[in-house]
Amino acid sequence: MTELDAGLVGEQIAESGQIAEPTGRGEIGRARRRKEDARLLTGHTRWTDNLQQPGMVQVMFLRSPMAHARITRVDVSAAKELPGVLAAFSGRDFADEQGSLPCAWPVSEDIVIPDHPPMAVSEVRYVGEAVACVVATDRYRAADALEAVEVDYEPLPAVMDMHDALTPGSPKVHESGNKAFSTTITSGDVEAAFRDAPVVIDRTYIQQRLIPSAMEPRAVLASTDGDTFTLWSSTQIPHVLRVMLAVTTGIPEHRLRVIAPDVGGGFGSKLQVTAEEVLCLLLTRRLGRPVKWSESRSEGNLTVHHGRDQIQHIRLAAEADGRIRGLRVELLADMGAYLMLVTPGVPMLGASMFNAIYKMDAYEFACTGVFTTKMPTDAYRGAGRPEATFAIERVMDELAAELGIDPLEARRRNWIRHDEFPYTTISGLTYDSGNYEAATERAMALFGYDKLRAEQADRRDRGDPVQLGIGVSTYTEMCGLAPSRLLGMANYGAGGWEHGSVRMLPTGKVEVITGTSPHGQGHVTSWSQIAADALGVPFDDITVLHGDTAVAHKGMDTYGSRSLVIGGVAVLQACEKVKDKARKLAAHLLECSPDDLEFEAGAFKVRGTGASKTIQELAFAAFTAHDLPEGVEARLDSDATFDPDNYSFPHGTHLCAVEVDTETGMVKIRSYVAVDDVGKVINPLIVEGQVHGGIAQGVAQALFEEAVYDADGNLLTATMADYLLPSAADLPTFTTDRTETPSTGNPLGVKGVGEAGTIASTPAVVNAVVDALRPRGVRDVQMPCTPERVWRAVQGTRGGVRS
Amino acid sequence: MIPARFDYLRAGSLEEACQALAADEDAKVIAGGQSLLPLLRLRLSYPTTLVDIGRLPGLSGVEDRGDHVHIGAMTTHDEVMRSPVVNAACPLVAMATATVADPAVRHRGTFGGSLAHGDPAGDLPAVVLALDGVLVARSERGERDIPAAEFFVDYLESSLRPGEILAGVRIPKLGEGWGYHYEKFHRTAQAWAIVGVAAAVRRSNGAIQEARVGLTNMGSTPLRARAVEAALRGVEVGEQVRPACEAAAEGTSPPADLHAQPDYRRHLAKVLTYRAIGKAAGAP
Amino acid sequence: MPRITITVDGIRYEEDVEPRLLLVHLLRERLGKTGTPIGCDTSNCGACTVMLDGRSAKSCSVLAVQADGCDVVTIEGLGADGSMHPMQRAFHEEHALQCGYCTPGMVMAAIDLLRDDPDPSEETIRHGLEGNLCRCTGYCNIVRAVKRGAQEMGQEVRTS
Amino acid sequence: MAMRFEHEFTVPVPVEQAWAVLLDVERVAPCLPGATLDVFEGDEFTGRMKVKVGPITVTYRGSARFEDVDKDSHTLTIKGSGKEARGAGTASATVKARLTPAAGGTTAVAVETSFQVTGRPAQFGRGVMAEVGQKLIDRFAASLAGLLAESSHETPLAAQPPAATEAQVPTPAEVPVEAPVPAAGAVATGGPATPGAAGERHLTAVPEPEPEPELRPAGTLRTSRSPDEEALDLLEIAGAPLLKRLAPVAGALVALAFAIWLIRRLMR
Repeated sequence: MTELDAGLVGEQIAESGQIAEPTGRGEIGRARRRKEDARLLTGHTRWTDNLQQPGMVQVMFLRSPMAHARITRVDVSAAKELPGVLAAFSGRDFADEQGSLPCAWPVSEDIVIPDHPPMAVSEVRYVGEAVACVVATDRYRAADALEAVEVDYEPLPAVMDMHDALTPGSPKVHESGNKAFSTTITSGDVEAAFRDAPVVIDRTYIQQRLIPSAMEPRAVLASTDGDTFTLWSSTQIPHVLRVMLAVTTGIPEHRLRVIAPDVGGGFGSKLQVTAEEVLCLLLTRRLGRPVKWSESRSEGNLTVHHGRDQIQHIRLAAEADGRIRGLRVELLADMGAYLMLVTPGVPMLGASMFNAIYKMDAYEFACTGVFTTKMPTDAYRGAGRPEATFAIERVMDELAAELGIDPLEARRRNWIRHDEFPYTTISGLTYDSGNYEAATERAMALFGYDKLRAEQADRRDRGDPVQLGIGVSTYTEMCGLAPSRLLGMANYGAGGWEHGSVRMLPTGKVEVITGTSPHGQGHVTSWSQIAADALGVPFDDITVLHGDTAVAHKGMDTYGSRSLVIGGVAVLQACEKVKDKARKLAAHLLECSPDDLEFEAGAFKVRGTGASKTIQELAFAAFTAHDLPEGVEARLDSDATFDPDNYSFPHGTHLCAVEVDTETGMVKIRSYVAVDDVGKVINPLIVEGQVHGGIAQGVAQALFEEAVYDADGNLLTATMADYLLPSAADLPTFTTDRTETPSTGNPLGVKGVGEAGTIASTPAVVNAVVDALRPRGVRDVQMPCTPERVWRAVQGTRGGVRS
Repeated sequence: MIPARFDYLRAGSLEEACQALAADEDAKVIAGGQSLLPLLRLRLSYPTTLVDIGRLPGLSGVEDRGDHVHIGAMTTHDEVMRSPVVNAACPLVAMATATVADPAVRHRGTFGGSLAHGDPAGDLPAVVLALDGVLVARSERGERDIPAAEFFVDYLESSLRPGEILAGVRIPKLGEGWGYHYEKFHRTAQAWAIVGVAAAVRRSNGAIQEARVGLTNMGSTPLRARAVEAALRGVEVGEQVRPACEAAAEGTSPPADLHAQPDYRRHLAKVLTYRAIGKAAGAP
Repeated sequence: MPRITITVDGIRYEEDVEPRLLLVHLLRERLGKTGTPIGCDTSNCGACTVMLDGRSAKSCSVLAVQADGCDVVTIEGLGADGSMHPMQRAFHEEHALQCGYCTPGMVMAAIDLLRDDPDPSEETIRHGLEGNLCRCTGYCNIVRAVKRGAQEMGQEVRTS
Repeated sequence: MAMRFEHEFTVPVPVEQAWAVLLDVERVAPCLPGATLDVFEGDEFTGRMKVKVGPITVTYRGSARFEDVDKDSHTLTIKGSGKEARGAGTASATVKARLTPAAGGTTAVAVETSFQVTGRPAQFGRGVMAEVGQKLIDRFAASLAGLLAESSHETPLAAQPPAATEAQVPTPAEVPVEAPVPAAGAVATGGPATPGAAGERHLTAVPEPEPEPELRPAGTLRTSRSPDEEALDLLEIAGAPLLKRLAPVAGALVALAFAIWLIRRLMR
């Protein structure tokens, strides 16, 4: 430090002891405890609902009790008279300025994107749609005033069933009809594949509707100073939201700042441009006061977009030895009442994943999006890929059963061998790397596969009322969304990049700014590890800023397991640019050529001499700027935008053993083993946590969760008392391990892990349930595999399908 | 969600509480509030006044009174399940109480509150019914004993009259030779029982001398499976128990709801009764 | 409006409250104790769990008037002298939180269950946490953390 | 949530006499537990209904009217609908009654009731409203049976409470008729302590047949064209005026459609 040529300020900094010594590599791959935790563990949180503003008022929305109705009258006058009430509005009051909630994914030529007013004006199309709002000094007054709003409805027929909806003469959700879009993808000669096929498996599976249920309910706070607007929202996508809100409300983008403060989970449910976000902005514009909305859980179950909800007709043609000839998939996908941000795209995300890890000669995918009078569906953890993986992995088990071979053997005969990568699949994707054999072998060993099979045989022989079932899921998924070059080829402009920047502070501390927007994933920790290794600065000297469009000005946010694969790499590249700048400065200060310098352990060293400059010294030198070379700016700060060439393809093998009580139908998970290959790992602790949570959500789809509407369109699972989320007491410990086949598509070799567990686990569990009961003639149990459904399957009646 | 407005009276005495309830049919007692608060928050309940009996002296605690155990209405679930007296003299109550909701709810929720709520899916009504408990109602006019068989009138309705408050419950001691089990069947740990079976069995010389069976969520009130009780008398523990339990659903009218259809509940009642009897009888 | 006296994280407050005011809203909106979040309206999720006179309670299902005279400890009041409670440290060490929304309630429930069983089995832990929902972790690391926290709390007792 | 119930019973009065009572709204309305009649004009009457089950209370305000009154066949239909007095939910009901002369100067009465509930009370899996509806209709039928039978006793009208509250509604056991026999499958509200008396739970969640919807112009609809146009249309849909300038940005956002390239390629 003594060499620092510094002024007074510089001396103070230098003497402050703040400037750390550089460190070597070794952060990547280390099980660092998270930087995020301390705040969250001590209650120093910034959930949107925690935020207060001077003069803040609370809005509540009155929601339609009718699934489908014409609004004939809304009278808010009585509500306005109540104490503490500032204003009350109906949809008509916003009709001229509220625009339409956007759908950013027109997936086909024939798509119909109906007008979607944030607050219903003339017609409601699902239970929960906002029809009026009340703004009051606090939420208690607002809740009271909501009761004084009068709404008259003229009921219209609910449209609940997708098959019925497509039947000619069905009541219509929208004037244009109930078909949102249809699309077909064909590759290879499907007819030939099925013609004279020795084995054809033909199944229909129901992907039930799910409620994402992030633990933090949504909340929005909007404020304005009359000129600029700030919106805090519990969102995954502050950047996308900012543009979309500017477009929707007419507030110029440069006067709108969007902040995602602490966000309590999303799982896709906060990948949305919501009615409440738009309306809070309009309200603050109209009232000139900060307006907050805090969702209640029962409100959220009605109005946070739902997930899944598909009917999957899948047919597989195979040779007598089990080798797959071809695959045909026909989907009906329930859109709900409107197309929201990526609603129609969700089933299409699975379009190229039904063929999964298997080789085949022909593939056909057809999908019809259907309007119903329900809450719109949209992204939920995995979005399209869990559905596809479920169908193919279920059918692979059926194929094995048909042939009388072990389900793993059926997969071995068809999967892409590790020496065949990179491999271009029938659906046109190129898988860069993978080793299905290795993951499967490891999983079988951890699981004790042969021993469990022996126990299963024994229980079958003994006629034990508690039968053992073993379920297999050898999955892959497509993540790291998405390569802009390929989007450009399809004439869709940019879209898949991510931004990262690095600010070198005078004291040698580092601010990393990322365009990703974490809400539990631990980006602050992982990005710190990446930057620490790249720059050679201590892990603790790095902070990561995110989730505020005024701080992280560019970004495409967090969803689709993209953050590390795209955003993490962008941070790495920004670090490289910092080093490029630092190298020039170091060469200047050390009076050598940049080529004579090698960067090691956070310092540039002149080859063959002891002279060196640490990155911190260089940051300080750039700050003082007393002695900069010609053409070098007084900063090392850099930014980078990374855009991959391809998706990444994590994979793995999940094995699940269940005990099925054939007398009651109760399913209990006996053991669960997951061996995932997510490429290189930045922080194994975080990766394991993502896998655990993902498995839990996938298991929950298999066994517990279902959003149920009655025939009139009332949601019967509006509270957590009826929408059953598993607690610690309902889940087992998961055994996890990894194999590591680096991705070839990015310099970190990473693949993404956010959705893997969810994608893999659902079919593993259901396969296990069916496997337990197959000797009794059961070949399917509809999800969730409730005790009643399992019991009925055993009884051979409704709820299960027997062969 | 936010409760609607109501007045609040923290009763200084049971008499004051009874008066307040007698004066206003829309007044409502609050004990621990663990069933009531969610209803208030969802605005499914609009009491004019909440009469808080949570701090009244003498309503809380467990006492061994010779031939019976007295459980004060305001005794929390947590206190009940830990009570040495309950565990020794009427362990079935402790077993079932330990399955109510979750620990935090059990710290606040009360024994009397759960019974007065009269939810047929609640775990305790069937237990008190099976044990022939006597519910002690207090009003301005004094005390009234209500046998459990007459207490549960309908879905969420008890035979408490306006102005009456459940003050305590007497659980008769069954004496030596009895075994107990509460078999709760639910989809997740937090969920309501799809069906629950409370069983008490007296066994001697390898045979069942007497059995009591209470059913949870098999009708609009908790029910006794009298036919099973009759069929089990004198049955040797073993093969003969199962056929006797086939009568478990006799006379029930189980609800159809999101979580189960009536025929499945009937089936479960039989299976779970068999299991509960087996465990209560100490069968392997 | 009833006046209540309540001690929260060691500080005594006197507040006039509407009878219908929920304890959790008193904490969050009157007293600024936003460390305790709200996750549902049916007392299922447990995010709002606090210690009420030493035992865990769901503060969304308690009226403020019912807590009159009571002692409340929230996640904000757990640590002493600026350091975390052993259970908080254990959650950190075992990566038992992701988004962190359920964490305050989960930590409270964890501490509560150790009161009954200072050395709990996995099954005891899982059942002790049945009233607290987490959507991120799949509970595996939470169970580990509670075990670890139990050990550390036990050691603290022994060494103090 | 839709429910349908059927009740059949016989009353010991001639059909014309029963028919006359049935048309007397002021006497029939109170048979519905918790119902209060406010105004009665022509065929239409307005009133309130307080549904109370334990701590749960829902009060509806609404109106009902006679429809399809056929004195020859002794059939009538009452249609009613209401809104929660304090919430957003609604309830609607259709009661079809048919009187048939039976042996010995008695009358067979068939009542078919269907009703629909929306809003918070309908948003529960445990079937709160099913419980409520069942009980409500059972009591209505029982009280109606009592009322129709009572007419044979020439009880003065004043004996009927003008607005029976729930507590005052006689239970079937108290109804002075010989046999308000529940139809096969229907259940009487017997004392729960005698569950053996209860028959099969008669509850059907059937969607009501709905009239054909009238077609009317709804929201703006569009079909997509070229990708470029789509980008612009996205902005149009978003509905803001200053979009031309923003088009390139929004075009970029359309690229959220990250898999489209693939789909397009495969579609060819």
